[in-house]
Amino acid sequence: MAPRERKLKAVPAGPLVTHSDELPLDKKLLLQMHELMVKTRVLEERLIAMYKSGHGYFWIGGPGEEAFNVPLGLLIKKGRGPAFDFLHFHYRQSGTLLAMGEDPINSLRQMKNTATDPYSGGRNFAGHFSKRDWNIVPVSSPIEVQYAMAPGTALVQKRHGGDGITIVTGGDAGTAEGDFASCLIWSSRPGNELPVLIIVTNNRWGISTSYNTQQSAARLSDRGVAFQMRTKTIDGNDPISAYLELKEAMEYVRTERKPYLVEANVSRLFGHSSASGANYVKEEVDCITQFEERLEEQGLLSKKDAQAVREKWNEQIADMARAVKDEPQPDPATIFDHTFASEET
Amino acid sequence: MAPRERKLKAVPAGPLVTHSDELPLDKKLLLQMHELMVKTRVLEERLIAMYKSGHGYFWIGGPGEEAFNVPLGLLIKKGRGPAFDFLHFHYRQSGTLLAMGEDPINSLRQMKNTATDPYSGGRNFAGHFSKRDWNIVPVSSPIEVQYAMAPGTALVQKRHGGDGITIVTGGDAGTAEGDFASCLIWSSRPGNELPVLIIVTNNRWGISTSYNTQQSAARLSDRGVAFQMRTKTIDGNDPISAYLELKEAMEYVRTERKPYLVEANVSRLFGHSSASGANYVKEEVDCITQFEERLEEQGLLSKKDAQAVREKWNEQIADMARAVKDEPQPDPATIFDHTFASEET
Amino acid sequence: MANMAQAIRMALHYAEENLGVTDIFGEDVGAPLGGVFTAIQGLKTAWNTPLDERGIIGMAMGLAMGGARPVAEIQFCDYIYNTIDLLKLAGNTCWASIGQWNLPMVVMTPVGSGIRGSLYHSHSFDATATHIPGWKIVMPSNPLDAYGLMISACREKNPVMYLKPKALLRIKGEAPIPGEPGDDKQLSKMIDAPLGDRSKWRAQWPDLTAYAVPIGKARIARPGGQLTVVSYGRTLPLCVKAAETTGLDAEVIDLRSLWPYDWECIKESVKKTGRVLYVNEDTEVTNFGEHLVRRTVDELFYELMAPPRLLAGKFVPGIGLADALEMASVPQLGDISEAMQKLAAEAP
Amino acid sequence: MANMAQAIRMALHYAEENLGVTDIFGEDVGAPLGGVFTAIQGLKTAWNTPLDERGIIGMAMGLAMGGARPVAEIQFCDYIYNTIDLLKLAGNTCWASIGQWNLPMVVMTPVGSGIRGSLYHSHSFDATATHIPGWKIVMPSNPLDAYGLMISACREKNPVMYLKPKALLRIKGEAPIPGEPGDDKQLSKMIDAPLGDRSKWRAQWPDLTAYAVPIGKARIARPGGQLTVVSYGRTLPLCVKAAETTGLDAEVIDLRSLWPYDWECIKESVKKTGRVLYVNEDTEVTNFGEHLVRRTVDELFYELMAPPRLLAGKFVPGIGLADALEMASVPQLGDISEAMQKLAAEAP
Ligand SMILES: Cc1ncc(C[n+]2csc(CCOP(=O)(O)OP(=O)(O)O)c2C)c(N)n1
Ligand SMILES: Cc1ncc(C[n+]2csc(CCOP(=O)(O)OP(=O)(O)O)c2C)c(N)n1
Ligand SMILES: [Mg+2]
Ligand SMILES: [Mg+2]
Repeated sequence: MAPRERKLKAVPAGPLVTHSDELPLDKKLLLQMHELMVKTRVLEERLIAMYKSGHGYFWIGGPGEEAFNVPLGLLIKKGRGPAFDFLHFHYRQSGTLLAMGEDPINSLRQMKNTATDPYSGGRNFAGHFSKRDWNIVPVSSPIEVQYAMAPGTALVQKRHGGDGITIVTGGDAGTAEGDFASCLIWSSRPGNELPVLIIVTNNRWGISTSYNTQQSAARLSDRGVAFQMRTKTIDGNDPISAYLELKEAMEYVRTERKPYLVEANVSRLFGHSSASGANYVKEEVDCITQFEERLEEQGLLSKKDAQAVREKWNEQIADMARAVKDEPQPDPATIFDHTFASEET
Repeated sequence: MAPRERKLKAVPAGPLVTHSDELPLDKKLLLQMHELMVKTRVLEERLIAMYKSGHGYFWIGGPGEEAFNVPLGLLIKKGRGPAFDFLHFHYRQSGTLLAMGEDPINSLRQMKNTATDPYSGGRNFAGHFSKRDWNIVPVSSPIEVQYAMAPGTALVQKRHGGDGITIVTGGDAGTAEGDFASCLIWSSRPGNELPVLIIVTNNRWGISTSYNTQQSAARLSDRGVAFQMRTKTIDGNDPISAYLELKEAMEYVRTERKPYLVEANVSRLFGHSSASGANYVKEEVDCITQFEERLEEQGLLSKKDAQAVREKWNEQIADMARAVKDEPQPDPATIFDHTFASEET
Repeated sequence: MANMAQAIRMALHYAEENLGVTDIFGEDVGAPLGGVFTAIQGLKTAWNTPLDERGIIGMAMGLAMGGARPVAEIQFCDYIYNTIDLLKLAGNTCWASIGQWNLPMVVMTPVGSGIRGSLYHSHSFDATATHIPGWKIVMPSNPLDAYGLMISACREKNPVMYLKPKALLRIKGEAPIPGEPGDDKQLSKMIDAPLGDRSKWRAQWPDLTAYAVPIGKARIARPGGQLTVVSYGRTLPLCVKAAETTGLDAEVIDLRSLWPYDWECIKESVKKTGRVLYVNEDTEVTNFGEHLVRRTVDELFYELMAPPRLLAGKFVPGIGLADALEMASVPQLGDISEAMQKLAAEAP
Repeated sequence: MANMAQAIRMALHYAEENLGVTDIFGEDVGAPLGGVFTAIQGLKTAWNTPLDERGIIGMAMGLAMGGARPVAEIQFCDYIYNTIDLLKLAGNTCWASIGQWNLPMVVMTPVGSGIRGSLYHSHSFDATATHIPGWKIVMPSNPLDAYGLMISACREKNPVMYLKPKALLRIKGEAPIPGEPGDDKQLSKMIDAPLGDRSKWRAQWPDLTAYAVPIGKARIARPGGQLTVVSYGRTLPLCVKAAETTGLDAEVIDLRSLWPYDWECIKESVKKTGRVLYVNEDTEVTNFGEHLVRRTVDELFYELMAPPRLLAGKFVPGIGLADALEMASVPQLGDISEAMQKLAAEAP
């Protein structure tokens, strides 16, 4: 007599893709991913160093998420307008930008809030990207608002046709905001499903508050199930699995024009931000160390090679930091500029 | 290799409790429920008539939900303070109040916005109850805000001990607001689960917009599954199943001190409100007609008996309406009263 | 003549056909209802949304970012207050991205009292809206302005908040919308959805033309030399009427645009009269009229013959349902007449 | 002397022990962090919430309805703007239920500029808060007032918005909190959480006493006769300093309570000086200072020797990160001195 009760069996979070011995991606791509991961890490370390030496007021960024963010960037269809992917990003997305081909010097500029910062002209924090030519909408500090906007660009893309999709990313703690639920609802309206790849990077922290103490969903991706949405939880610390899983999910969204919810388990390697010290956390998986070990095991990269990659970027980014030092600060007379779009925009 | 994807099998919404031939509740209760349902309907019809004849500016209420609201009212632990149930109600809850023993004349007073209206002193719309002695917190027009507040009273009750619970009700369309998701999250914090009975009355409409066009959840109760919450969808048009299901759910919440999400499928028998005409809708199931047929089948109530009940309440409530006619309107000089609680409150 | 709801509908039709408007959406905005005030009936790009104001504003922002041209509705401004952060974000997106991203989007929402709407269908939004940088804000007081302001709003590159005074939506205008047929019955037959089954109904649109009221331009609703009265929305016609019935030689300015607003027009008038009354119905503490008072004393202090006055809504938590409560809470004709008389008579 | 963060912490401890405060909660408010500004460290009823501001305000309202006495924190006021509807609801619940339900709840949130917080850690909230009826609103400018206002807030039967000027949270006071040990190092050892592992740390609270600053009562921070300066929060000490450095005989009033506010105190001063400058850092359009200007011209027009002035934040969509941008956007010492000098010198 009692109505059926439903329970999803709780599945422990964590790596769900098992490693086979042979790497399922070709060497060139693997090494490219490795280099981009290292380049990202070096950039973030430089940003932290700048903060610590007084060349910036605040740092926040993505060290620990490289294994996820880099494949994401490589898989994005980059360009301007609805034929290309629209990107509503979290503030930890440097790896994605670099994988897309962005010049790291611009992050340094934003860190130093120079007038030359192309994202915000020295107005916004580090990691708050904006690049219209690549459909990167402005990263903004309020948590989760990007999830409320993402269905809008996706609707334009659905109408436009083609295979451009909308990608939205955010953290685990932020899914407690209603905007995450709004995104699920608006993306899955019956008959009006939208091509959105809804991503949550779960590092199991919101500043000092652990996921386990605040949210009962064993897998955050389960939030999509009631909406008849495809969902999965993946190991975001492994660039190979991240690449394959994202590829599959993106292909689905690109062709089916329907939403897909991906939760990626990742690390937070330097704490939340400069406000919490920005020091390396030994207890978390370091995706670069882990990937380098694996590449070495497979004979694809030696310790020396890895070291060389790191040194190369260390040098190049240090040069950039020096170059940025003398760039001008914004003129106080400009505070009203761009309050409204000019007629020529 | 691909991570497990999860799908809940879509279950068609609708009655899930099968009718056995014998009624599983005793006759006295059945007849009591019937009378309260009729009394509620008569009250709502009177309110509509008042609106239509210019004795009120706006009508909204619960005709069509009697089979759910009456059992709910009968099962509530009524009183003041955390030992008793806290009630965060939707604006269609007249049946629940009458089942709790409320005098229908107060609804007439609120309809006519008299100074004697005990809920709001002529300030608020019909159906916007508030009764501190019974822990009925003020019904307010903004959809879904009650779901954000409900965990608060439940937390007080959890600490207080005993078996008082919090009950929150709202409509199907409103679950698209983030506050519904907030309620699920805050009620199920690991180790801090709260005694909340979370109810959605699904009439498949939000004003003129049908549920099917806006939300993809086959069962709204599935929204709770990811949060490891007990859930069910019940037939809210059958007072017997509603009574049994609510009893079971309430017992769980009272004893386990954990949340339970119940979706009740109900009818909307006079449209959304006076703004949409407030006329009887023939296409929807009328829970009273259906229940009377069943009681008659079982030899528990004749057509004549049913007619007598209706006439009795028609008369009594018509008398009340006459009495209310001459009650005073609020004094304009009082507009600032109760902006702040006085020191003696 | 068309009423304001019809005028807005016609402007939206014009904007769909000629200004690239792609989406008119909100709760109950699509068929069959066409909006709770009928202002969106028969429009081809209109669609219904989930009951989620944050989702609606977010959708508008996303559409605008994607290159569409959305007009979003919040069913009553009373329900916009959980979206203020998104409105602020929409207002700072161009600025934060140093001009990379602009958001051509219109948000329209019914405001104000006048329908016995009780606590939650009587709110005003002008105080809150004018405190949000990066938005243009308009509020018509008659059908022709409603039409012309909507045309301008739909041409804007920036977010525009279009406030619809709900008490005036059913009031017919005194000037025709360019293109509307002379006969009101005919207009109604053409563009008002029929009662009952509407599934086969299509609007027959008159041949409309592009009449635009520029954003930022006030209108002198009634010229005068004795005192200046500045208002907008529901209270504007009451100010005109108060001038007529009191017989005062009041110059009544219909602000129409709240941001940017036509300071030149106000200034010129106050310089002439030396007395100014600002009238609106939002609650009176931290009220936009107080900004106008401040600007007045900032720039015109020494030309004033009396203090600039504000008549606004009482600072109460809500507007009560009972007639007497509503009347006592927001300015009515009598209050305005009285305030004008007092101001005209004021001597140190 | 205690700094403001310590003072708030001590008041909250006092309130937990003596005033029935049951819950101090918000994002990162519980152990181990104790709030992003350390103001909640070591408190026994403090707990962490989901990242959901609407949930936080809703929880506070529910707790208050249930008979608890909550103090909720919104981590930065920049993130309170999706809850304005709930704040309005909290403010009208007593009124709407004709006094049946009152909500004894405190919401505290850091406000204002001064930490190079860029767009989203620099907001002010006084304009928005003062437009919401049914709330009491306070904002201290020194540790002792911070202590005394929190005590009063935790005794209130009504919702209280407690605005914490973030630029002042680490500034030590000039007067001791009643009960604090004379030695700052000792105080820190007793009540500041240690760096590193805090799992076994417990605060050692000094023996505090009930020092209350009544809500609605201003403080004359500096007496004077030449002009009146009214401010609160971050800009208050700057106004005092400006008076000192310019050598003007300015009377500086620390409003402390924004609602209800101490009009008698302002009035008395303005009657004496004939000149008044209002200073705050919220954006200047539809700003609470404009309300004060309006009240001033409403009641004191004929006693004024110069127009009442407002110095507030520029009407820009955000405060830019770069030093020069922040300095140019909100009032700094130099701006205040200049405004005071101008006002003192103003002659028709
Ligand atoms: C609406 C809002 N509330 C609070 C904050 C302050 N805040 C910044 S980051 C953060 C934690 C975010 O955690 P999560 O979503 O898991 O992302 P993560 O930083 O872990 O990547 C908080 C509370 C904010 N930026 N926006
Ligand atoms: C926040 C908010 N948005 C919009 C409205 C206007 N409104 C009143 S009732 C309603 C539909 C509610 O539908 P549902 O939640 O299904 O409840 P039902 O009326 O069907 O019981 C709407 C949109 C409102 N009251 N509050
Ligand atoms: Mg996280
Ligand atoms: Mg419904």
